[in-house]
Amino acid sequence: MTRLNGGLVDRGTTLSFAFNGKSYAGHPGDTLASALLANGVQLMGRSFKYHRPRGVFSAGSEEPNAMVELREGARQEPNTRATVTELYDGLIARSQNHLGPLNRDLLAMNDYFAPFFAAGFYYKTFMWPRAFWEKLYEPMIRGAAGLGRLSKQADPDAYDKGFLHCDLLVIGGGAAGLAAALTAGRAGAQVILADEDFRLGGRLLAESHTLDDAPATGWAASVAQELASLPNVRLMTRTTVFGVYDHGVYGAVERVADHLATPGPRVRQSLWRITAKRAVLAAGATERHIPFADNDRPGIMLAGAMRAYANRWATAPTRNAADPVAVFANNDDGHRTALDLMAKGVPVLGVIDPRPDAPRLGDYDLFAGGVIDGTKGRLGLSAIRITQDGRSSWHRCGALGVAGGWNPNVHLASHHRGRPVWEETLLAFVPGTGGPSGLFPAGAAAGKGSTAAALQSGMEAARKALAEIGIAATALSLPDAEDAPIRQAAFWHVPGKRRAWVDFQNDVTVKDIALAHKENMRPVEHLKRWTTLGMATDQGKTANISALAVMAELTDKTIPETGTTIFRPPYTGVSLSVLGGGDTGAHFRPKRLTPTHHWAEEQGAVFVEVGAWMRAQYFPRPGETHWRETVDREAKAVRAGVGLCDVTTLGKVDVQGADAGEFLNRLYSNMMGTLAVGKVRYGLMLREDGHAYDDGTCARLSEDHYVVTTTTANAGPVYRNMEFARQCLWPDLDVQVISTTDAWAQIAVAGPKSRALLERIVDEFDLSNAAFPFMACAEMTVCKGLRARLFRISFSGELAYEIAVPARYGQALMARLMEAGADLGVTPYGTEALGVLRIEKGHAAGAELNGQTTAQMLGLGRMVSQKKDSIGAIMSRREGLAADRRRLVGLTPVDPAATVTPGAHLFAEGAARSMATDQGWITSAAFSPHLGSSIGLGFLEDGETRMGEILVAANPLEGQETRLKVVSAHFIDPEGERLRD
Amino acid sequence: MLIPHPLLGLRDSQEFTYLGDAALMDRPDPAGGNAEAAFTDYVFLRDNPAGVHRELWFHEQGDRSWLVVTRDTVTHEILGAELARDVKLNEEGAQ
Amino acid sequence: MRFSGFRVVKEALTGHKGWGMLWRNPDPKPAYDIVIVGGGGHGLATAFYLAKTFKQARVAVLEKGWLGSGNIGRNTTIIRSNYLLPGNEPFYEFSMKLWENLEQETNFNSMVSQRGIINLYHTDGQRDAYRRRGNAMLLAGADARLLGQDEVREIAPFLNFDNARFPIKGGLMQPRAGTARHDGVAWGYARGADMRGVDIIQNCEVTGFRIEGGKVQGVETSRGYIGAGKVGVAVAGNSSRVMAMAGMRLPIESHVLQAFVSEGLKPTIPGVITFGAGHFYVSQSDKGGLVFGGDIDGYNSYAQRGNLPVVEDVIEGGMALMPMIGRARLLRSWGGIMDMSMDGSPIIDRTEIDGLYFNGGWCYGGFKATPASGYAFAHLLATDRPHETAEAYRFDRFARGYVIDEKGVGAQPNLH
Amino acid sequence: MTDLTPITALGAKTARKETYDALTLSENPELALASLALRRDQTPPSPFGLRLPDPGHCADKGSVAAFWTAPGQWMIEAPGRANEDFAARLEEEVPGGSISEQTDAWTAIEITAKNSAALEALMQKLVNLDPAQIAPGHAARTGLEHMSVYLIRRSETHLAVMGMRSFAAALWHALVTAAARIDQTA
Repeated sequence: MTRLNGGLVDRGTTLSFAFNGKSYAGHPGDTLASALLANGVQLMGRSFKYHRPRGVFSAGSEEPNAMVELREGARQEPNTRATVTELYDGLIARSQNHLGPLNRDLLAMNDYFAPFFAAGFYYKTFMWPRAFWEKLYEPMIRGAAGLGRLSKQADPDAYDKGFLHCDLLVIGGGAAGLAAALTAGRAGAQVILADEDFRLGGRLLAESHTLDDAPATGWAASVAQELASLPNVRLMTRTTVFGVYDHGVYGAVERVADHLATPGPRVRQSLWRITAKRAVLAAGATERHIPFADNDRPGIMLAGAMRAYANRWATAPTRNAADPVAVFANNDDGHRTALDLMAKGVPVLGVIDPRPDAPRLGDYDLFAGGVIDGTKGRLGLSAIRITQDGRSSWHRCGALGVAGGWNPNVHLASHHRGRPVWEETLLAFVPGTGGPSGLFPAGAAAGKGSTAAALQSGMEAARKALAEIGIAATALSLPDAEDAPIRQAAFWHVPGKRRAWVDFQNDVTVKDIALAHKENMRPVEHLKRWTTLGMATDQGKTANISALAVMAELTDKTIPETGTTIFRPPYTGVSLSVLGGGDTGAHFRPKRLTPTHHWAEEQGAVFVEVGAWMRAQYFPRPGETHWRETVDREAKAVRAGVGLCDVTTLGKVDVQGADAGEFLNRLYSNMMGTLAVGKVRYGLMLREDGHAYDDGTCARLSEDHYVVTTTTANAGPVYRNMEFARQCLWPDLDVQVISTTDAWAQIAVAGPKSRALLERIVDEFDLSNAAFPFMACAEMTVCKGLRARLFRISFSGELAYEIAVPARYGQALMARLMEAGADLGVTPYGTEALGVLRIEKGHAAGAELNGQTTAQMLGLGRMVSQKKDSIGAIMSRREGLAADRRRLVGLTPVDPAATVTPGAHLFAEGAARSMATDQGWITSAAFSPHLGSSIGLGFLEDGETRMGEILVAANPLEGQETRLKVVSAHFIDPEGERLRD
Repeated sequence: MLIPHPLLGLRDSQEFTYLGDAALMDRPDPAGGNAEAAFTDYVFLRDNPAGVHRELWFHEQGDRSWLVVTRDTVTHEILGAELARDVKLNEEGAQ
Repeated sequence: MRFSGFRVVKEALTGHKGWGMLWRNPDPKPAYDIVIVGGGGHGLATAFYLAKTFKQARVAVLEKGWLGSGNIGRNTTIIRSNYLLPGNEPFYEFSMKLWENLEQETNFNSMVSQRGIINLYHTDGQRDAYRRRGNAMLLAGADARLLGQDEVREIAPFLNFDNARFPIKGGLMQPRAGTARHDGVAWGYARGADMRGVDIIQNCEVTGFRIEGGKVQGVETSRGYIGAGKVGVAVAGNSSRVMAMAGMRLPIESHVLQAFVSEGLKPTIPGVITFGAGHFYVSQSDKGGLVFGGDIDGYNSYAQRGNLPVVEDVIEGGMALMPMIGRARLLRSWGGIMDMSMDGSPIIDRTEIDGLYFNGGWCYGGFKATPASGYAFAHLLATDRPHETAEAYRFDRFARGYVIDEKGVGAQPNLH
Repeated sequence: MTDLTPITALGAKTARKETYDALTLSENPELALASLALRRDQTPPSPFGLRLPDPGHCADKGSVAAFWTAPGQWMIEAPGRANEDFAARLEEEVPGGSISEQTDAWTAIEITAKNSAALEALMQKLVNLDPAQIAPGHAARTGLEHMSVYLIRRSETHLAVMGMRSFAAALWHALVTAAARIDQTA
């Protein structure tokens, strides 16, 4: 055990957890990493490429090494940073990416072959023989690559999403963030303070600083308490703001229950989209390291992390309490690690500082002008080699803190592709001016790293931000705080022959960068891509600047000349579950149900998705063993008697106004303004590019009131186009439109007995052919006073009507029609039979109106009026459209037992099966119970002149060829007598 | 994105359906000479500027207004929004 | 220098002293026979084939940033030739055949991996449309299989078959489709072109065209004027911007397409899976990241970044399709500028300006086209005749009414 | 009166109701709706004596209410009159307007809360509206879980959510799922 005194863990409570099957104890307030360290566990993982043993390197979300598979079963979560995993009782974690036990990883042999695995090696080999790539090389590489494992089971937890709005979003709850939030909160602004940690305070929790001579942790706690008491402030801990989007929208993930064994009734995480008028970026800074030979052993970590473990988590970084700790720093700040450790009673070997004039800030051995250029210890650091004044010596050492300076966390400030700018006095990139508008960097994220500067800049940023939106905030009286100047050397790495790691997780060393330079992969993006630098789960947070510095040295340029990388969302990894949030199964997208849905369910209907709608596909009856049997029965019932089908899904739009007729004239290719009141007309719409778009009917209920229908699929787009035409093209027309699709239940009543059936439910309305002929419409009442709209239109080719009643009565009307028509053999039919009937009649549907066809191809060329302009009319006359000779035809199999298969291509008999000889394709097909064979519709070159010709339908995809005869698309009643009967 | 609706204030762009260049409001005269060429330009060609762009957004899950939004395609900054109907009527009034 | 396993071993044993530059950093010469504007995948491939196949000796590629910094540097790496229309399918199949021999041709491992693509279908209507397409693919000499639900389940048992809003009924598979290592493609072509004498000039932005008497004379650049016998523009994403300098308006809008990659995971997903009902497609890279994407954001943009609703929409689709990916994390996202054309298909054609040639309008599908696009553009530049598989990719198809509209949505780029 | 029996949008004879600690959700099938759009140059009328509200707002006169839906267009609400031909009544009030029956185009779910905080917590999970845009007296149409809805803030503690009738089950699912997860003890 290496637990120290003090710290912010609750020693009164013990939590037990398991790592790689072994049980340990920790306390509330611990992270998995701190608890493991407190138990003397240094070895926590393996690197990506060489499988080098690795220990914890940081104390935050920038962690490259200590990654585990957390939890078990379907909740197994790969690549989880131990450094930000809040300890809970019963936590189970395993190390990942090794073969065999962690301390004897068989894949560690990769390390011996490291010279072969130099940067970019795989681009230069594995090319011969060609077939070996997919069969041998790639599977081998894929197997060895990757990090943690998915369980391959569905995530069992719940997630949700939400929206928040505020005046000021404060990102980060350290000194700067707390000052900003307090400033804004006291001013009465709506404030959200978000921090990825489970405790507010940021670096104040990790340091031994005082504020007004009291521990800084106390100040942080009291500010947090005051903020919590303000109704206008929302505190969101365990919340990472991961991205800045347009116009002040921020993406944040709140880990609601990740600190619990299971979420229980709650969601595990929530995705918040925060709309903030202004924001303060107070995300702090990330310490960087100094590459030197063999710098990746467990026990070597960032000096600031070492302080955090000692101060906040009361943990020494060593395996044994007696092991001395050393610090390698190129700046004064790093020396504080030695002081803090000494204050906690940890033996300190000394501070190695390459600066010849390095100051001694306390009672420790100082190796000024010295460097570390070697380490020992297979599974954990045991010794370091210090070279000073040309002399080298080995020293026993259990842990080493490395302090290479601090990089402001500028990430969010560059999410809009604004480049950070180099600040030579800080030796770091700070947010540039091209950041997201409304985002104000403050504190260490803005390069204001001392506690005093952070507090001051947090407060100022909040005041400035709020002033822009008219909120005056009073200055805080800030506590006295540490304000040490930043003193550091531009010392970027220790040159040497052995490997010095820059990017730990992806095993990118100084040598790799040198090789990239040699091979002319010098632009920073080439460097990253060639070496995989910064591509690991930590996105190079601790590596990129060091790498740039090495490349700058090699090219003899400055760091800013060498380049910088900009960052993209997310700031840290965000679970796909929470981004995908909410329902993933049957409720993934909402369903639309027809007014007769529940009735159809009771009838045992099988449903099919049609866009968002669920429609009855067919209604099987007991004894029917195959869907075709059912569909045949339904289709036959319509042609022989009467059938009922819910057609509510067709889009319905009320078009009203003095100019409604003129308006429809311009939308439809055919004439609508001349339609008589009480009449319906079939209409065809084109897109402005001249292709067929949608079809439907227009019914004129009164002089200034039409009801038009659209196809189910295009209900939304057609309505949108109507509004476009009304508002953007012809606002001078007096026309008003509104969708009424859902308002009316519409039922097709089709078949020779449909009139007889309807006569039984209408209230004194003359349905005779003379009084209410084909293509008539009327408003009337049914079933003793229920308002209804009746249209005499037919999709099946039979005598048919569509009747609409208020949707709430749809189900009752359907039941009434079934009851009233029992003796007529009334039969409900679904979309499948509907399809059979319309194919038999040669009506185009979605497969024919697929957006690629023309009115002429559909046989509707004459509907495009030459007497008036309408949308698409001009462009429909272009050469290519006019020259298209494909026409809609009917197809029947020569062998009546054969099947017509939609998607097969049409060829002249004897023609080669090639693209050049391809003459069309089959769009739709069905078994026609009336013709006793399979039939189809298709587009065929010169189709209208080829009636009777025998073709071959080729379906090589399924190894089929079928001989078909070309016939009229109107298989049934080609003269259209039945529907006028 | 947030669209500054002239009647309703800032609204989530998710409520809107995007169409494209506001020049789509300027449908050519079908009776004009060379209408087919004019329509070809109208239907198929775009300025597609990197910078300020006047474009049409439909408030589909809102008040069903078509808006002419002026937006910078490089920064996504929105410089203004008007009801398309007003824009069109003003244009026609000016002619 | 020839790359090989032998060479890698030899260098490993001798301290990697023998590796040289992958390509030179030449200064621009006063003039070239052919200048390619744009050092992305298509521009580099064009230069490669100009030098290798069409034996052009005086060729330069001008790139405003670093080579491969366009959409070749950021995409979801899918290669496939599963198109329906005769204007498209032979071209993409030609591309597929070039992919299949790419490494041998460039002596650079671009990791072309033919692990297959499956486009899932959920309704009979979609199945019929896929059958028509699969047959069209076979008729064009490509490969295709129509899978039933059981066959999909066998290949991808982790998909949501049991509790889905849009149940999977089957899929159209192209077994020869797959992925390639996108940067490796750019580098392979760049190195191959450079070795054959092409000057690849990075950090050289074209700022104007010098056009006299209706003929292009050369280009003004940030590194001075460069004369050219012919200029080929291959700057998809920025086509309108660049061609506007020559006074041309294009049937193109620029849109942003986002793509995503997860943290590295042990092998989980075998090939490429496309879920049309949920706007989601995914593959797993050799490094272990899930690489996925969906629809374009849908508004004109040159910002190279997108917005959160599309991130959510894509990942919602992913979670609905394969809820087992939920515990993985999104690692990176990025946004590329797409040349969205008015019919969803590209343009490889001469322009009204003599000597000025255009290659663009690739929508979000330019990566897979890289080899054939380069080849066909090189063919056009070298011979002044379109390559036989690219004859339909003409400017005048819009005016004349011969659009190549795979989706059937008309002249609205954000729907393609 | 017809002898057909209507059903609610959720498919039952009676309205659905669900109560949580601080929130109650109830289906309101008795609400009659009709849209009123002005003809060109028509002066805005005052149907049933109701002053038609400004954009983004609603107005309530007890027996009838209205909310703004589009430029020149309003939805008129009449509680308890869903089985009447309310559109026809409105036409009598506003001759010459463009009126469409909308009663069954929408399903109304009335949400009442013990306090406004619970209602706002629920809205945060469902819709992207700044609280000011949906303060009492305001109405808005927006998206909710891929559906299009009207929100009418009838009071601090009362919100009506109207979704398209065909989406009723999905809307109810979305609302109760969110309501069940809201911490209503605060």
